[in-house]
Amino acid sequence: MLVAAMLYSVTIGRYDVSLHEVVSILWSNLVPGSDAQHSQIAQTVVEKVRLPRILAAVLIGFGLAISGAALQGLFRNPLVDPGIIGVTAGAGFGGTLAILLGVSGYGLLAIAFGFGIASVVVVKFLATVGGRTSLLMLVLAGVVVSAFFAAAISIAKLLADPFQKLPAITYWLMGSIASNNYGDVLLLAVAVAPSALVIYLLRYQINIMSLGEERARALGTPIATVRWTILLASAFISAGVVATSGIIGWVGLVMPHVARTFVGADHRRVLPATGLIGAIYLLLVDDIARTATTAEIPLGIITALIGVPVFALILRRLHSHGGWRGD
Amino acid sequence: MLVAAMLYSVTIGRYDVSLHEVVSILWSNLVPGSDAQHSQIAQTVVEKVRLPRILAAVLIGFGLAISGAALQGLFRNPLVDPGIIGVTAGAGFGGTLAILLGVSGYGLLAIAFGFGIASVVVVKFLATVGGRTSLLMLVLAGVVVSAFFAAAISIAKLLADPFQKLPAITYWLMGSIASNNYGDVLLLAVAVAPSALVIYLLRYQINIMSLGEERARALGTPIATVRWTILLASAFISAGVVATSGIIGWVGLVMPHVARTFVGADHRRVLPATGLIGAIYLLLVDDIARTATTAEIPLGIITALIGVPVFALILRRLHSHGGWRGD
Amino acid sequence: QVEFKDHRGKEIVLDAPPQKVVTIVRSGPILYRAVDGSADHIAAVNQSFFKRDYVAGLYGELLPELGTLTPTAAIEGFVPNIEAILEIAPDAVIQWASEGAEPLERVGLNVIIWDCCTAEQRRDYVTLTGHLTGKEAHAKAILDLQDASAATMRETFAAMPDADKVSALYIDQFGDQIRIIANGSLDLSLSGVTNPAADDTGQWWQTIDLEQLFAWNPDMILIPPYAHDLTPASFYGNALLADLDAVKNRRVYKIPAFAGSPDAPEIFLSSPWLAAVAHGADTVPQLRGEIHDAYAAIYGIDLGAAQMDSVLYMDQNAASDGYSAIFR
Amino acid sequence: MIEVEGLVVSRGGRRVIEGCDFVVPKGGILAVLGANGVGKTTLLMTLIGVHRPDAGRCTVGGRTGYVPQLYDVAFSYTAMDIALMGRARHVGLFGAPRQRDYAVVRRFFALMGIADLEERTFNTLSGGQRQLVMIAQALASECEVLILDEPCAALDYKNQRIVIDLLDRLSREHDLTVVFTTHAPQHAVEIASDVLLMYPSAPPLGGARADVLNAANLSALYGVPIGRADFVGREAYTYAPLYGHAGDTAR
Amino acid sequence: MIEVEGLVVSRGGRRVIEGCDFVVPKGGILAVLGANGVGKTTLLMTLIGVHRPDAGRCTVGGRTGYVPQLYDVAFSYTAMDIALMGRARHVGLFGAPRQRDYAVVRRFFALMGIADLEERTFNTLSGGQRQLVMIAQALASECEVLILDEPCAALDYKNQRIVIDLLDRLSREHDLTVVFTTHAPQHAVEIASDVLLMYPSAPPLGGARADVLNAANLSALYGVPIGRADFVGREAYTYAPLYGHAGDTAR
Ligand SMILES: Nc1ncnc2c1ncn2[C@@H]1O[C@H](COP(=O)(O)OP(=O)(O)OP(=O)(O)O)[C@@H](O)[C@H]1O
Ligand SMILES: Nc1ncnc2c1ncn2[C@@H]1O[C@H](COP(=O)(O)OP(=O)(O)OP(=O)(O)O)[C@@H](O)[C@H]1O
Ligand SMILES: [Mg+2]
Ligand SMILES: [Mg+2]
Repeated sequence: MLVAAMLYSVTIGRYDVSLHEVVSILWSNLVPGSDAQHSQIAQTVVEKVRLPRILAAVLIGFGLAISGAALQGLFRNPLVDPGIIGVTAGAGFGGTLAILLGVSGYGLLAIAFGFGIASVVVVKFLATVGGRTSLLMLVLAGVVVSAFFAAAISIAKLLADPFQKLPAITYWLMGSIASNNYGDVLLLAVAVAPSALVIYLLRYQINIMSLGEERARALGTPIATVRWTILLASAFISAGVVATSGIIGWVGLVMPHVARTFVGADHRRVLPATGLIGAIYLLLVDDIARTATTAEIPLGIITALIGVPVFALILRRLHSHGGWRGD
Repeated sequence: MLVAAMLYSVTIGRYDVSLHEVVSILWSNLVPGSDAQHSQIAQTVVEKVRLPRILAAVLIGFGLAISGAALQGLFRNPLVDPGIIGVTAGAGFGGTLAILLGVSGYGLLAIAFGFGIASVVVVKFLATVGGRTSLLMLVLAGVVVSAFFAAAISIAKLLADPFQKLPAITYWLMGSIASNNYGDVLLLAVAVAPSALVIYLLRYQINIMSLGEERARALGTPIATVRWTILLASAFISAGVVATSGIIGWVGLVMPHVARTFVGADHRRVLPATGLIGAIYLLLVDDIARTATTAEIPLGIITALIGVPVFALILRRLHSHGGWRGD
Repeated sequence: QVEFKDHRGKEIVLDAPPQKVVTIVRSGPILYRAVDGSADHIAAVNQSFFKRDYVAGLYGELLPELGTLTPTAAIEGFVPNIEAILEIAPDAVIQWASEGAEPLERVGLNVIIWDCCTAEQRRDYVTLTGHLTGKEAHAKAILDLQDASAATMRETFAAMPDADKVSALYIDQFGDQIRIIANGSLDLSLSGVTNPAADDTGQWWQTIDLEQLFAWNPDMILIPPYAHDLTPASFYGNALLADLDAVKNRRVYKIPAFAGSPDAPEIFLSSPWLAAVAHGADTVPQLRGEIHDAYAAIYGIDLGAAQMDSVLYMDQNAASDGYSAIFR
Repeated sequence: MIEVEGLVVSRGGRRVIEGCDFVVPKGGILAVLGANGVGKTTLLMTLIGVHRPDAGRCTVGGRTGYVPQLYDVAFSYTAMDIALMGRARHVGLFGAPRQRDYAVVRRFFALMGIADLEERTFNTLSGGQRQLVMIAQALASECEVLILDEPCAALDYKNQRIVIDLLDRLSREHDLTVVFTTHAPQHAVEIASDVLLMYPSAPPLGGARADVLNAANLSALYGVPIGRADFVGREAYTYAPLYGHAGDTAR
Repeated sequence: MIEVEGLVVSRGGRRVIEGCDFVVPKGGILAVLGANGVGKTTLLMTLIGVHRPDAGRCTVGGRTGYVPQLYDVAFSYTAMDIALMGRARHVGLFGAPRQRDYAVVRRFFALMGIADLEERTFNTLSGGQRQLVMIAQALASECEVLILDEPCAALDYKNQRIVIDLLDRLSREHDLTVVFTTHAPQHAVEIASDVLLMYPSAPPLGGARADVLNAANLSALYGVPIGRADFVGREAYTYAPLYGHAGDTAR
């Protein structure tokens, strides 16, 4: 289903490329020297513009949704999203700073990514009192660090020149994969794929962690290891996403709930389901972003505008509480 | 302490007014005809500029903190803040729309306030399935509605002309009480004072609600009444705050935790304590905003920048979990 | 005695042209400098004024007095820093309509409201400043200059059939995002040009993706002068864009420095310049002279040849089709 | 008093209670006995109005108090805070507990021997201590009908005695109507006026204690042999410790 | 096997356990008895390493399993999901349960007579059913030392029998070392090899069951008269139902 959605996505966009041409373009990559049935521009559009952003959408949707589900399980709180640990705001600030300093391309990626990871380290430091880390402290530290970086972003915006850098920062922060190139996709893949895999491998441990710290300890789970592995993996995903594509909210918070209404609470099923749903969702949203108007609407906007009615419907339809204890 | 802080606040600002002059100004208001020991401009500064914003800061800090504490109790979730029920984003969108349409003054207040209240109604509608409202549904509906309005705000920003309205919208959303006049203070007072009073009066019911719905029902509490009263009161506070002063985050989320580290979990003590702490905090933050640099920094920024280190310290110092069950 | 109505229709009455003016409108200082002939009476401006090109680069050299203005008038954006302004005790404050006269009027200041952003309102800025400074004649001279230029251009291009018009896309960011100006303030019909991105939303900027650029495939690409990071060369050097007509035909141009702000009184020079790059120098002979005279008439500046080259970005545009020839 | 007639209750789509009838007079004490998962808690929750019955009538005359089986709170309230919440009906929507309310709670704390726990944080109490506080909360509500789910499950012998005696006394002296579930028939023997035996797939058997509570009925109810022992001159039921003898499924 | 020597444990600044010594040999069963709030749960939590002792040594030889007193989960897992989590040590950090793990859980579900609960959502189970599932979780971990906090508190007579018998059998046949707390001395009588009596302000008294468990000690322990009854040819302890007689503080 994901593959079908991806294939379909390749054929649509502002520049008309027929299905026939798309097949010809993809084919010519597999079989070098096969004669081309397509224009040069079509090839550029498909290979250099559409494919990277389709891959980016899938990776981002998958990564954010899976890390959201893992964190909600870990923190046993339905309001947790990948931004909770401060990475999103940290990486957002890094990116803002980079734009402000006139750095772009790989420099921007590196700075954003670095700040994202640094902010988790700060969160860990803040939350650890006397060698122990309570979940509440962790969450509050995340909130604190996020607020701090959000304020720092605002200051950076105040300092930015209002015609060039401010709009660039604003737009970048709203989330867009319009200009993603293969370099971005590579960074995304490196950030998301191993992290998502690690999170998936820890699926059963997440089940156990969701019973609470004391119970998990009694069952013999290496709590600290599991917790920090998941936090770090999520941090990598978020940092990668923000660095390449800005802040894309909502997916990581909501997709896990959607997945749970379908497959229940068990993270062995929730993680792949939410990843898939997140990927397809973001792909479709990006298709709309690409085709609806001449202007690119930032992903952050459409993802909410479309998600809201859909999600409200799903929630109301399946009014069972989908994996959370109802109270 | 609050009164002292308020008095002190009146004396500081870009324009030098001595304590002596302040007293003389305030005194001349109480005793008409007493001879003035102050310049006309000092009087203007104190009465028309400083007093309204000091009153606004106190009302906002008090209102947001108290409604945050009440909602955290109601939802039994430490991550809840007054924005959770969608009012903040709704009112924010209303204000943005007003600026976009060129409405200002009371028109803006009315539109922002109206959208804020309307969004709670939508949240209630979304969250109610078959006559019953679960807390999880309520929270998720709030998240959904907030996301929707946030997206709507972004769209409005895209459509705003970049020379005049976009900066106005951006600044307004960042939160500022710089230009608050007595009209704003009046609206704030009308929105905050009765709501805060109602919330305070419900302090014991909030204790009971925090035991969970089933237990509260068994104890004979009229759950629906209490819940919707608190939600509506919080909505009024948030709508009033956003309408007059833009989006001021952080206070409602964090001050309740600070208060709990001092007075424990009992909402009979938490509510007044958090209100007081919130009011003093916002007052001091506004003092800094007024005096720190030549250009005024939006409140939303300083509130986080200063709050972060302070809050981190408090949390680490009192590493007891301050009212929340530690886990 | 100064008496006039501002944009909200409020009667402004002052005993004399103000000695101290605070402008919270970002383009206020440049207009005031142009009409008043000096910056001596500008007591304070808002900080974001300094983020415009008027205090750096070429303009910093031409109008150095603007670089030393007091920046305390406003909080970021246009929110007045009321106590700081009271300290200055100005005779008048210029403010945007969207921000309103509050709280300035509450504390007894004279507030002149400017509204934004129709062409008519932009003309009014000059007139209003003329009334305020008492330099009404100079204000009228500036407007006459603009009108005369526009009339000439209209005469040349009014009858041009749509098919002969050249499509030009304004791109002011090309990096992590591609941002274009969809609905700018310049009347392109005066130059025989169309903007493929124009629509009826009134949205100034749009961010588009590469596909859309290919789909439009404009005849020319124009880079606004404030887009410091972008030069025609950055387009010519980008392999992704090699198939675009504007790139193939070397028709990417940096717009001259006089188009720095749509409010600036010399912005009208953009029309003849654009006509020249779109349809050749023949359509607008004597452009260098016209530019020189405009700066002299508006600001009293005598542009030297090197300064003129800077205004026209001769160096950056050197690689573009015919530019050197047109503007020699 | 409580009247239940033809009560049918479902949970999660399955019939849990099917045709239950009984009456508890004002001041009476009903003990509900039955195997795990037979529907005792469900019955109590229906009485207090948390579950809606599919059919039948269920009338509870007077204010009810309820003591749950498991308990845990999200905030660190003190034991006093928790018990004070029992005063909800007396305090009024906009009020807060006053001296009188504190006094009522303190009286019950004293009666139950937990006066020293007053200031303690509820979540740091031991299981038994929490159960006592929850019982105090229900008693503090000065309800007319008290419903308790396994009130003695976490209590030691002495505290069991205190609670059982207190219930007995309140029913006799203050006409408190009591319904409680228990897995120890002994508690029913001591204070119940009426007994309800609940079966997995048959309507419950209710009646006066003397008629219903006997070794044969209990053995049938639990599916293990229960014998009657005389102890210090009173009847006592205990199950036969047959381990090692009976044919348990082999491992 | 378990060795505890001079153990001192504090909770919230107060000494709860003071100078506790005992040894449970491999395959032994220790019953911990004591009044509410005396520190039983605290002792067990110290054994599994949740609380750190102030002083003394506490060695537990072998993998431990733990069954808590109260239990509740935030997600709606099935009973099978919950019990499967007991397999944590066998599954490995990056693994997930496989057929074998399911088989182990199913075997214990069958032994405990709760095979039909497998697919049920844990939070919809009755109190007793949850307790059985939690015991199954601990057993599924195939631990060498099993620590249970009031495992039978929510169980009916039949299920008590099943659990008690199972513990006994596992200790005899598989050398499982068991420590459990209980408020029913009867359970100790039936299977304990050793007994630890915990007192509020004196060091605990531990030893072989026959030496420690008698009517005098129990009466002192609970502060109520406990008598020994012979029942079906076996010893049984029950407390004297003295209500109405003793001098309770007046209401
Ligand atoms: N929400 C639900 N969905 C499905 N079944 C449920 C639900 N709630 C309870 N049940 C089932 O209903 C039956 C009755 O449960 P109840 O809690 O009333 O038992 P009980 O008699 O109190 O048992 P115990 O002695 O173990 O406390 C049980 O079999 C339980 O599994
Ligand atoms: N965090 C804490 N702070 C202060 N006191 C505590 C804390 N935790 C437990 N206690 C106290 O320690 C004592 C021992 O508690 P524990 O739970 O071990 O008792 P227990 O013997 O298991 O009782 P029960 O039979 O009621 O389960 C109790 O008096 C309890 O109130
Ligand atoms: Mg039950
Ligand atoms: Mg215990």
